[in-house]
Amino acid sequence: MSWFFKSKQIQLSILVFFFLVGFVPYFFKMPPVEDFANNLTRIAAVVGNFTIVIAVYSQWRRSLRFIREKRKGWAYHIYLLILMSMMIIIGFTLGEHHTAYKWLVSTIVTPLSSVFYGILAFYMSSACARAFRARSPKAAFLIIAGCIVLLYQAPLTGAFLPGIEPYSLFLTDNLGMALSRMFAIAIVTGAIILNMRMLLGRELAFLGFAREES
Amino acid sequence: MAKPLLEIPIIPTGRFIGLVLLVILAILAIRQMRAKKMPFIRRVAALDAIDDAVGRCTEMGRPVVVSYGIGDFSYSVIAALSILGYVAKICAETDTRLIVPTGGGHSSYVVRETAVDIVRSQYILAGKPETFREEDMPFLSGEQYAYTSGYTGILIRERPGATIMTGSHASEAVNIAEQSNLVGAITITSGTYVSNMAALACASDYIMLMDEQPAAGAYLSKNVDQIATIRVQDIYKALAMVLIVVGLVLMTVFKSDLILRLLDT
Amino acid sequence: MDLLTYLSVVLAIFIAFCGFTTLYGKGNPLYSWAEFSYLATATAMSVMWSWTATFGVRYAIQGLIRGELIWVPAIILGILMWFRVYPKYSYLSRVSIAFTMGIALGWGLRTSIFTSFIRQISATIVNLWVPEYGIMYFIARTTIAVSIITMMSFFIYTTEIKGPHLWSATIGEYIMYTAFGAVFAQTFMGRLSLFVGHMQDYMFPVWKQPYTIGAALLVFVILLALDKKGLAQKLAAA
Amino acid sequence: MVEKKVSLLQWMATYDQRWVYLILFLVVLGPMVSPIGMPISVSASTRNWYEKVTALKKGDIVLDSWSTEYSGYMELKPGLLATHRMLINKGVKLFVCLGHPEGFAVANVVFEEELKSYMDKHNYKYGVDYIILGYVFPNVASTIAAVTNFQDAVKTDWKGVSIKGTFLDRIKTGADITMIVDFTTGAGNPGLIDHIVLRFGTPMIQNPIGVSLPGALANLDAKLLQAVLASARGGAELEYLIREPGPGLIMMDAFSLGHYMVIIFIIIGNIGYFGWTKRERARERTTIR
Repeated sequence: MSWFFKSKQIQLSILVFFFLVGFVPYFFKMPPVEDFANNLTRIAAVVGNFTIVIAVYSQWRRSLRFIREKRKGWAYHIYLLILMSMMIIIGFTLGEHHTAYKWLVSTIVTPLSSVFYGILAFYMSSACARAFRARSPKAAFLIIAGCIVLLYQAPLTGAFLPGIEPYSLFLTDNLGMALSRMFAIAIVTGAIILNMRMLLGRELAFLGFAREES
Repeated sequence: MAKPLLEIPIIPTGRFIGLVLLVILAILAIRQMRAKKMPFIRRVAALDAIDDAVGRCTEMGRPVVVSYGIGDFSYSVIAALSILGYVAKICAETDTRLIVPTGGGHSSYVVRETAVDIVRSQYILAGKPETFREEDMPFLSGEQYAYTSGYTGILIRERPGATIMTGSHASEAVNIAEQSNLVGAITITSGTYVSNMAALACASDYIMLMDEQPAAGAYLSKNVDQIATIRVQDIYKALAMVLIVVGLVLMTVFKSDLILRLLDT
Repeated sequence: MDLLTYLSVVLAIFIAFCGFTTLYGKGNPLYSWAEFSYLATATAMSVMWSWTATFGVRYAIQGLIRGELIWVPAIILGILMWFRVYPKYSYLSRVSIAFTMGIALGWGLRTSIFTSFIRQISATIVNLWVPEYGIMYFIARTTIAVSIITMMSFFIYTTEIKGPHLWSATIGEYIMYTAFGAVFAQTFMGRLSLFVGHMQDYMFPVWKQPYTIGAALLVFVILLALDKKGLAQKLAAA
Repeated sequence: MVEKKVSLLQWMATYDQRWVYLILFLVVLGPMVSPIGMPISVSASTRNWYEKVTALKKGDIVLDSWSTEYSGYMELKPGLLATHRMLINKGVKLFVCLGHPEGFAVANVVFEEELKSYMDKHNYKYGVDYIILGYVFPNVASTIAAVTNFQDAVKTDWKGVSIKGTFLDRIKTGADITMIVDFTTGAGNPGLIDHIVLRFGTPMIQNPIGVSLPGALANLDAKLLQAVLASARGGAELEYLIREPGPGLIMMDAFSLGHYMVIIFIIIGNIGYFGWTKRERARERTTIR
């Protein structure tokens, strides 16, 4: 039976088959196939959730190795494993809506998630302060446009410089939008071609075939 | 929506032209794959910079950090996995340490396994399976910003010589690029949406713009048949330009919505 | 407010500022503590979600118990995925990957040509001159069309850029940089609102203010002291 | 070691980035400790959003999608709260679908703290007027499954309680939804437009974070979206329009100052660049010659 799992052709056929099942019913009226495809998406969603086990397993293994070999900072790994296990146990026994679980979420997860998201404001300002220098005419255009929009966006500006609105909106709504649109058009063809290469068996690294071939 | 040019009974309204475009695209791609002669292709600075960046890490004895994003299999992730494979190959050959932060999204678990496989196989192919270290591909949870905190933690501690961050990174990309900059690493990135790209263009040393990323696998493979497919991308861009120009002229001068109707067919 | 909530708020403020120490640019134990706490809890949450999500593992098992056979292949494919960890049998997981990937590609490709190609082109095609909309409308619409076309010409890779193409590509490049500036500013607005919103969460109600400012100062002083004594990097995680 | 004296121009060109970080902290925290109360103006896009929400009728079913983690909620909060005040006031039926697991925390805060008194005032009840479905949209696959056969895919609410017998019985497919209101950090759910709007023609309005704004505007222009509320600033304007001051208006002082700070740093950087970096480079070139 192992030939079935090892054969590159068979795996590729599976890929192409399920691709077609999802793809074709959109273009031709065939309700039974569409229903079948819908069910397959539910299966795929479940399959994805199974893989968390491997990811967590590899995290455990990595941390255990740190602890066993007493590498720098190994104590943090002990802390990691204990806290993680504790929370998983609470989750499975008491449930996600229990106070203890919610307490951990609101004390650790929500503030830190906000920190690492909010910290972007700092990185954006430093990137801006560092990169917005008129090294070339192109960069000068970037800076002028950036500053006009920045000025407009400060709500106070509207009060003493109302004339800035049309210029800023021209930049964001027309140029910004044109950029978005060009991006969408350019990238989709690239993406489709890439998918095409995969379906034709050219970019198959993702199935892990290189190893067997060696 | 404009009235379609024609209705075909077995095809839902408005979907015919999409199908036609996809079929033509497939045919063109297959034709291009048979190409024998290397086509002209403009240099992509960000991709060419990869070799130098990894070389710099080897010389300085510093690791190189590569990531492929936090999302499900999408074109950008697949392209980034090709880049990962390419870097892993150089790293395996030159004994440069490779660190790949993984995780970051709930749909990225499957991708993680694939990435591990890709890197491991490059070490096997280079004849050095014993130098592959899976612990250098840490799983940093399935939560975007926990991943980011882990990622920036790695950058601060390991002080890599280069960070190659491609694939489906979202808002955390600027976070990582700036931190990478702060620790003095050469930063090569790509954006998957416009605002990200604008910010990364300022924050990184090299950036893959627009469709340079999906073309990366083909570009780096240096295979004639793969590079030739990039031409199809250009043909479709040209097609888009022609449709827009003709459509605008017909609409404005002749008050005809022919192109709109064609597109809604 | 009960003691638990109070503790949670104060601890959250403190751990948040520990997280901010990454801005200092050097490894330190405060950051490592925040980082590992976050990694641990976030991973635990990931596990719980994979179990309880609408299409999570529990959902499939419950469905199977109810006798819905659709979940049999789902569970088998899911378990096959686990063989990834045994190098000897890892090939078993390929079926699952090929399956998930096939589905993702099929559903992804079927609409992208419409949303990202056809609809974007047809949205650009408008009557440029409508007398009642005036000259501004004409300028705006023409700018959009010209910008798209010139920028796109800059991204043609497989022909040499010369002649009129060079002109168009150069204009396109300038427009692209101008647009980048505008988009960057918009992005900055988003990030700033996030940070301001986050800080607002810590500054209101007003009783939180002394804790927030205190935590910020405390973390800053500890960080400086550790760095001066050379302990910051030493006590950080590896 | 003798430290070389750094001229002002050189400092402007080469200053430590951490100054930017420190000053940003100060300009954001400052106005919160002592508010200034700067004036603001209302944009056309916010008015459009206001009109679209106002046009909804009592009893309409709205898919209320929150593709945001807790951190993104910080930015969407003003728009989200103000819009929900309008929706509750109108008596629209809402079913909240979370596009991110942390949405649970957001839903807790919004419905059990922020809007509680407002809902009580309008007698807006869980199970009758609104239902929280939980993390229904972890990925595109599940979005598709949920909107093609809703009754089969979704059976319980976020706490595992059956949704039989509620207003959700009226929903079979995406076509039965009156409107989609999407609050998104952009990373959430691409399936809504692809698989509901395009397929069933359901109108959709979106309050994205600033980062996703250009993409949202392109979709607005392509008529895939009906209205766009821009980031927290749009939220603040909406608060102003509905005369319900909230978090958005409080944010605006820090918001203005943050923007001005960056502009000042850009100016400083450029003075440094022309006054020092460029001259230094010119000098280097002459020395080499």
